Amino acid sequence: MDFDLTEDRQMLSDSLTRYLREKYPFEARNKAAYEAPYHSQAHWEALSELGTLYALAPEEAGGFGGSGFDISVVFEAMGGALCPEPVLGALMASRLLSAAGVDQDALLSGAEKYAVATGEIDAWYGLDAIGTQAKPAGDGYTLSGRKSVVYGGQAADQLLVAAELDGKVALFQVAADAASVNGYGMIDGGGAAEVILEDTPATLLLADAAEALADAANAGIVALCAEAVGAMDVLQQMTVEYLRTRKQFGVAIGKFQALQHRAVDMLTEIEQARSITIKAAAELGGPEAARYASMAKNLIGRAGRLVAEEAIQMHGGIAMTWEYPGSHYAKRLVMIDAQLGDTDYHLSRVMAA
Amino acid sequence: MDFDLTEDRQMLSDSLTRYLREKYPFEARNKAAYEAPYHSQAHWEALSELGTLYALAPEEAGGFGGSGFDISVVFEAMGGALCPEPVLGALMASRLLSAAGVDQDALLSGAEKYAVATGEIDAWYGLDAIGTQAKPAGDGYTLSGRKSVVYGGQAADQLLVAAELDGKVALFQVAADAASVNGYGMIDGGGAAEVILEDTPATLLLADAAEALADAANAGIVALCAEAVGAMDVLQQMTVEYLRTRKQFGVAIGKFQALQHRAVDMLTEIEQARSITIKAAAELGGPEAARYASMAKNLIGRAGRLVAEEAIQMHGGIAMTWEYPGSHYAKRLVMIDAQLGDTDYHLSRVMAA
Amino acid sequence: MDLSFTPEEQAFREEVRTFFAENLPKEMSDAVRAGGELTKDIMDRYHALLNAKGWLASTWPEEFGGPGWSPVQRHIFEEEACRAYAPRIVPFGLAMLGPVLQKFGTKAQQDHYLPRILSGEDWWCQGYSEPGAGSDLASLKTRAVRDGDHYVINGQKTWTTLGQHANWIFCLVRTDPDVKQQEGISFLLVDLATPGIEMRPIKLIEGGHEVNEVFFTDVRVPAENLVGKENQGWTIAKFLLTHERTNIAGVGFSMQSLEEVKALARKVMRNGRPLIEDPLFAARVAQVEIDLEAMKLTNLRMLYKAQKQGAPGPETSILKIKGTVIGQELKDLARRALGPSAAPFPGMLSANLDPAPEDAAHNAARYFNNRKTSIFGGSNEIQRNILTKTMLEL
Amino acid sequence: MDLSFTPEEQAFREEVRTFFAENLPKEMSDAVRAGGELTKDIMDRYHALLNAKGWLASTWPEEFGGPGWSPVQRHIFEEEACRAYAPRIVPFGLAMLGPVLQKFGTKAQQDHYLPRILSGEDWWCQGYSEPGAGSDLASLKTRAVRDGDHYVINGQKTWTTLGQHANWIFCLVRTDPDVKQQEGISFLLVDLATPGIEMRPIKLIEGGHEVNEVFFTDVRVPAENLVGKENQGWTIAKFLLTHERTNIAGVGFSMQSLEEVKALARKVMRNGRPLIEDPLFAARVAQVEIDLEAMKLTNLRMLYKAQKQGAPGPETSILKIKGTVIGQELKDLARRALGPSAAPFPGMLSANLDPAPEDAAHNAARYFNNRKTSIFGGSNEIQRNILTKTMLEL
Repeated sequence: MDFDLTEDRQMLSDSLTRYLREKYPFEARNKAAYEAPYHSQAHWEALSELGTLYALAPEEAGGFGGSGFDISVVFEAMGGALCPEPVLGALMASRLLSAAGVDQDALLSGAEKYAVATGEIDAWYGLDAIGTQAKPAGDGYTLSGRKSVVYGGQAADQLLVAAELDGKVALFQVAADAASVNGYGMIDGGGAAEVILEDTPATLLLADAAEALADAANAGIVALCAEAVGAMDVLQQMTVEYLRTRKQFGVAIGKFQALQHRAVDMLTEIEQARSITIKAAAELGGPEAARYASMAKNLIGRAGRLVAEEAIQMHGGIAMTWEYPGSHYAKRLVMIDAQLGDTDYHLSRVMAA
Repeated sequence: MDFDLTEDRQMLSDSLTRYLREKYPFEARNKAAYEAPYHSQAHWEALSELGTLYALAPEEAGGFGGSGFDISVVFEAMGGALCPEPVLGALMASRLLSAAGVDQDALLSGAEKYAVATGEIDAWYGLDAIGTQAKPAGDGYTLSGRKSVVYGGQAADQLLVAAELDGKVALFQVAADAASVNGYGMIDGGGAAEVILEDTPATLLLADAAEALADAANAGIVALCAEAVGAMDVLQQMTVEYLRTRKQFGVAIGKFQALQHRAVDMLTEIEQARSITIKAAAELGGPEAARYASMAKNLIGRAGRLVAEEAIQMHGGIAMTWEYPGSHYAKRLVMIDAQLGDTDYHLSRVMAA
Repeated sequence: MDLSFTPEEQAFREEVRTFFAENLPKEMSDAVRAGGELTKDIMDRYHALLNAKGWLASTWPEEFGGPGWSPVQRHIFEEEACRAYAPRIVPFGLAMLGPVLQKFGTKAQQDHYLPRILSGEDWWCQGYSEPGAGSDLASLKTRAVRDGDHYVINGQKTWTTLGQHANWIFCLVRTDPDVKQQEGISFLLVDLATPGIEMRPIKLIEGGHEVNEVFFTDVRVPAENLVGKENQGWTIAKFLLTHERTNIAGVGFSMQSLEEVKALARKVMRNGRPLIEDPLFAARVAQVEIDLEAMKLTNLRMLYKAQKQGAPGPETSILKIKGTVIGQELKDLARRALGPSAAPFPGMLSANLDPAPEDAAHNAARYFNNRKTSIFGGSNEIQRNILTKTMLEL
Repeated sequence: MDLSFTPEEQAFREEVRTFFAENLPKEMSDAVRAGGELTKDIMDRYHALLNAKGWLASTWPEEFGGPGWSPVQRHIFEEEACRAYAPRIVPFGLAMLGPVLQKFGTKAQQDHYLPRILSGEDWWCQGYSEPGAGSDLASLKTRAVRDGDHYVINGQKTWTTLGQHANWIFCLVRTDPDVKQQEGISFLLVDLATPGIEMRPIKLIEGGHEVNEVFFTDVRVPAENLVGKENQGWTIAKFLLTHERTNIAGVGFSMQSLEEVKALARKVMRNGRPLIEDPLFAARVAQVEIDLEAMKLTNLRMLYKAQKQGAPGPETSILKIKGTVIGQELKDLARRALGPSAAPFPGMLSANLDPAPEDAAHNAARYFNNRKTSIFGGSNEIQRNILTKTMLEL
């Protein structure tokens, strides 16, 4: 049993954290997060050069990491800075390309940005009701359908698309400029796209992609949970600092016991969130990966909302403003619940198991 | 719109409350509640003489009340004193006898005690899975089956039993001494019985009793909700009084803001519980009775647990003792949830509507 | 004990319902349904519509141009307005300043200002909170110094809602710094066109412009703009804060939200079935529906008590706490129901591209914006402190 | 980062599991499963069983007869003991007094008392709390006055768990009333056979006899029974309260409860179907299962930290708070699952008449009894105060 980071991971964590703090401070983050193309190409390249993407893939795929703990280290650092770069798409695409046995040098170097397009308006979280259809066409295939809220889609060069083929969910690669990609910004920063496919040419990667997509989702969930933990830590610190300094009725509001106890309850849930994320990271790739991913995403959904709402409430009006960084942390923590399955979706999966 | 009690109901409330406080104080209550026959015949008779039972039935049935507000007045007073007398069975039986058009003088005078036996081990709350069977036998019927946790059954002279007849749920009257009635005490005081029926002679009251049983259950739910409101008021008052007087670290613990705010949240939920009980009482007998009864029982289940647990926690050890009356209020408030459908059962009914 | 409304009240409800059905322009109710910020034009025209009917100033006595409604009638009006998806009445002139002038103002002030509120000529905003004085309002620092027949104001106000539309502001200012905090405060009316005033927008968490900061630099205000006596402002402030609390539970708005959530949950799909068939989501909806049903009664009970006693009591803090919690829970469900389609920044996508159903594109923004309700108007923590003192006597 | 146990630890787990499988009498595990109070006989025999194996005093160093386990080994032992439905080890002598004597006792005290704890010759109970000194332990009033080579004790202790089985009690007493509260307290060992001591049962909410009051009237205790120095008792008290907190989260017991709840929900019927198929109940179970899964890791993380630092830190208060909440939630589910069959007073009905399944008849009693866990050992409010000071530094 060892709950310390390895030296390599600690170095990665430190260098990422330092970069984000020094080179990508909050004003720059907000500019990138809320103005098209909803990320910063320069920061994307710099983060790539730091090895961020290589850390997400195992050696056999050309990376130097790829375990659950490599993923959580990267995303916890990103969460602490609310980094809007589309690294989640790269992670999930890397898992899928590995499963397909396809070279991913361009992905890991950051030269090409990938987004994973599975969700549809009537099929957000599962694969059962996917409506996008694949048809053979010449040597390859064409796809028709609509993929909704494709995170990172607004900036992607390549899209990995789940579509039905011969009664199974298959995985295809589509060049972003071959599809109708309608990008937009998100309320919590970063971007996504509505992707309209109409007989769009596509390359088949996996004819039966259910398992690979499940693995990619599990990895994505570990990433989102770690991101949330990073964000919760920062928001908790901001809140405690505010409690120490803000005065009402002549005393620091942190002296009011009702607020103290609620701040302790936040702390407790954050520790629980950290724990379940560690567990999900440890199980990633194993037979119980989906179960622990679901547990983690459920707990993160609850804890994220609690921390966001309590942080706003204890700050009072200031945390209701765009100018105060805490408000953006709160938004991210609430909205992260809707990515890759929300609290209730994952609770249902745990119930069914 | 008028939220005041009528003069008659106010008088009934006052006389009941005064009787229970002066003649049936807590030591007497505990003795009656926890020693066989788990109520007090003398107090039963005295309460009957006060008109308690007549208040539960309408004039056409020989009573002088019978509306939802008559019921809630009686049971709120009983809840405030944790009165263990089997009045609930009388109320529900009175509704059923009215539906059957049967004379109920012996019930309303208190001369005969009634219990309503619907629940079974595999069918606690609904009527769908009732296993007790009725068979014609001579001029009448016999019943076979087991009725479980029949509240007040340990003291009853007459049992009204739900049993299957010709594919419908029918209602029968059984003389208690004709059945195997195994009485016992309850963890929150009062008594119940396991009733074993083996070709037990019975009189048919209603061949299709579903509607009458639903009405009796709705009335019973109004009663239980009002009882809980009465008990919550007292437990809240005890808690606030304790917060005022108990000192730790040199100050009254009621000066600690964390406890103050939790006591306010108790107060808030009690007001909500009072409101929904009024609503359920107002709708009793009408087309929406079941819906509002379910809403009330769900809210009462949640509020009762909250008030019970918070009262214990804020008192500390003292409320963990048998000697302290508050512990018995807490027990009643928790256990009342299991009578006539619990929080989840009634939430499901509201969801289904 | 009788929960029914009188025949007169029922008839009044019918009258209000008919009025909205016949007179509320569809573009107004559509704008309310869509959930974004309303334009000043819509709010102005809605006020004019009600004013023409004599229903604009629902809390004012008839002598000042109000309809002379009982609290129950006001409650019915509010319910029906919500039911019709009418805009909210902007409260600063009508619900706040109006009653203050009626109680504390001079005849001249009443004659001058009240008709201009009704006509829409004046749009008032509120200068109460300051950056350092939120929950602890009495610690406000904005100074007003008497200089001849003027007061000279220096300082800063914040959280001034819809100040961008206003031409007048009523302010609490410190006129005596040397006495106990509460005793040195005055209530002043200030024309926003006066030199030295700067209003700056505050962008809110969801990106909207609803509130403002107001900076005062040597702003000269005629002494006749003082309401009440000098240093009597705290009395007025307390009157204003406790006067109009009948709609504090926001029951009508929550009923609106509940209806929207249910309609949405029947429309959107999850795992191949309508969301409302998901027992976990359905349970969330049913749970808050029950709480809201109870809150309706709690609200009426306290309304009844206020009507009998002539004024709302401290127990109305319960309405504020539980009412905002219920409202926020409903906004949470409206956002949650959308899944990922709640996330696009509102207004960026054309309707055919927006993954959220029509009228739901603002659901996440509304959820975030709505967090304010447990903070402003006396935070829920302040309400708990009030109840601790008044109801629990701890 | 590595969550797996070492091969040695795995082997140890196997060893413990095998030991329980082969040696724990079925009547003991049956009694634990049944959920009622355990007899003194069962507890004595269980202690003897472990003592014979050398595993009784899990926290003691080898020099005093302990097994010399690491915190991780102790954790594994606790998990396996719960898994086997072994009784709990009675902590007063083994987990509390033993470490105190080892740190603060004289050689003579260690040589005399420690072996008698292991052998079961002495059953210790605890004289800490007083009627007026609960959370505020340092305000205790029981007086001990030096009189020659004796102390004379007068006062009252309460919440003395299993005192009815004990022959000795360790007490915090006030030996100097004239100094700061914490500085006038001493730690005394008292033979319960000494004249002037009266122990009275306290009946608990669910009807059980688990705790007692102890009255001291001119009780003469030899001065050699003082542990540590006079007026040094508060140091010992704090040591004792913070020393043994590895099992504070009660993870093993909660795992046991979760298993029981799931088994029960598969067995009992609701609306014609097994309760576990009711989505609302299943959601409650899954929710607490997730929290417990997280708590397992939180527990291990803090165990790991304590092992590295040599002592548990203040963050273990998190384990107390969340651990008790999870345990209580599980007891709530176990009661809730029974519906009305939870209500009969336990022990009144023969098994064939009891409407509750076997082993579940005590579920309501256990739920009520378990409310104590968030009160005793430093209430969850006190834990929040501790975390406020230490972790949040507010």
